[in-house]
Amino acid sequence: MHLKILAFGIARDIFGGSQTVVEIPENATVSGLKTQLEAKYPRLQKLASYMIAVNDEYAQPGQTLSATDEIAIIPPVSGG
Amino acid sequence: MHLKILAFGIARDIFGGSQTVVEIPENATVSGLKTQLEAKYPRLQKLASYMIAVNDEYAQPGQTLSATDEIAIIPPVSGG
Amino acid sequence: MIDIQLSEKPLDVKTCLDWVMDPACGGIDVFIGTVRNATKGKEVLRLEFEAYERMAIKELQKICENALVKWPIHRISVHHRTGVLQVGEIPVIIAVSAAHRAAAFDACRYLIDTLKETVPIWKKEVFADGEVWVAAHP
Amino acid sequence: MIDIQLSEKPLDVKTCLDWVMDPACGGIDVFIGTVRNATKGKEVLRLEFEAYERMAIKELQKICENALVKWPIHRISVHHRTGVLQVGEIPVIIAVSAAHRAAAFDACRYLIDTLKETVPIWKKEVFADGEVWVAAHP
Repeated sequence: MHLKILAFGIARDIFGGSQTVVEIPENATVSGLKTQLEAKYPRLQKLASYMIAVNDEYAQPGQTLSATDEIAIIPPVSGG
Repeated sequence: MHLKILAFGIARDIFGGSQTVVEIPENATVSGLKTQLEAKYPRLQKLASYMIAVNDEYAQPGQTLSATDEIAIIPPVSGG
Repeated sequence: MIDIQLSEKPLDVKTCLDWVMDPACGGIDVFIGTVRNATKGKEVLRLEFEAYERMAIKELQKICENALVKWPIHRISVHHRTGVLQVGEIPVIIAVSAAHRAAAFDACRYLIDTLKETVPIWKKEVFADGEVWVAAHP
Repeated sequence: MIDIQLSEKPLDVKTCLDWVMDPACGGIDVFIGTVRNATKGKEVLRLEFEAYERMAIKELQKICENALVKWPIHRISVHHRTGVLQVGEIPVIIAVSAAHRAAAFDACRYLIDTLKETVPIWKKEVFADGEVWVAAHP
């Protein structure tokens, strides 16, 4: 399936835009997505950390993804 | 010597005015003043505590007093 | 830098904030006391504050100087009201600016805690059926 | 009671204070973030804030609800700025009212500490010779 991934902060710089699209097997997990993103964008591995959010909530590594989810990459936050 | 004692808060109510005058031996101490004040105004003994200030500073019990000092009775403070 | 005021007129938060703001600061912590409508379940009509003014200013100056020694903070503003205050009015404002927020929080809390212990200011609570000097009796 | 706002326009402390004030409250603690002119000794020209807005509001709502469970506080107002901020401008205001001050201080500090850890908002520091997303790299 195609997944659209929203990007913010430094992830937007790394993706070169506010979103990217990845092709990933049905029932892929958050971990699987991270592996694929890091292959496509090796600079992600240099971040202090990053999370994946699914439908506006931080997601667990084993959580499965669906094409209808709103998925975002959350680099280290720095609000306040 | 005569000492004028300024009063604030509940001490003003106890003295019945914003000051009182006591007659006390030369070189009397803060402790001696407290004893005399408590004899004259027994309600002072019911307070949670009270301090004597001399020239705008909290005074120690053994400190001696002079007629030219500005002396005040400081009942428990409750600002803020 | 320390700004201390005792005033019979209503206090203004913005005045304190403008005073402590500083381009080298990353955070400001402000404590604002307000007159509550009840104490121990009993309705409060108003508060009356009285200060031994010269000594109060001297004690406030001391605790502000202590705070500047204890924490890496930039500026402190302490304004305290005297006279009659209605419910919702502001008896005290303490604003502290610092490069980093932890120092601002710690110093602000120290200042209000110590003010309430040592500064010669007294507060009378007035109820429908009487009045009481706060903290006077055990 | 919780008031959360993300805004591209300058934040106003009085708006937050008016919202948290309550006749049952004896104290308000307010944290105000300000843009510092330097970080690690290097001059900062401006900051740029970006938020994942819907998620940021959801996370802010969660931490405010946690604070209301953990401490006896009355009202919380959290306003966070987005966009470009100059030195001296205010990225965040957090105001907490409570009957007693300890809860207001503790909750306010928890809120800013947790906001900085979990809420999806990002800040870029812009210097004369470059720019950096804060906290992005180890």
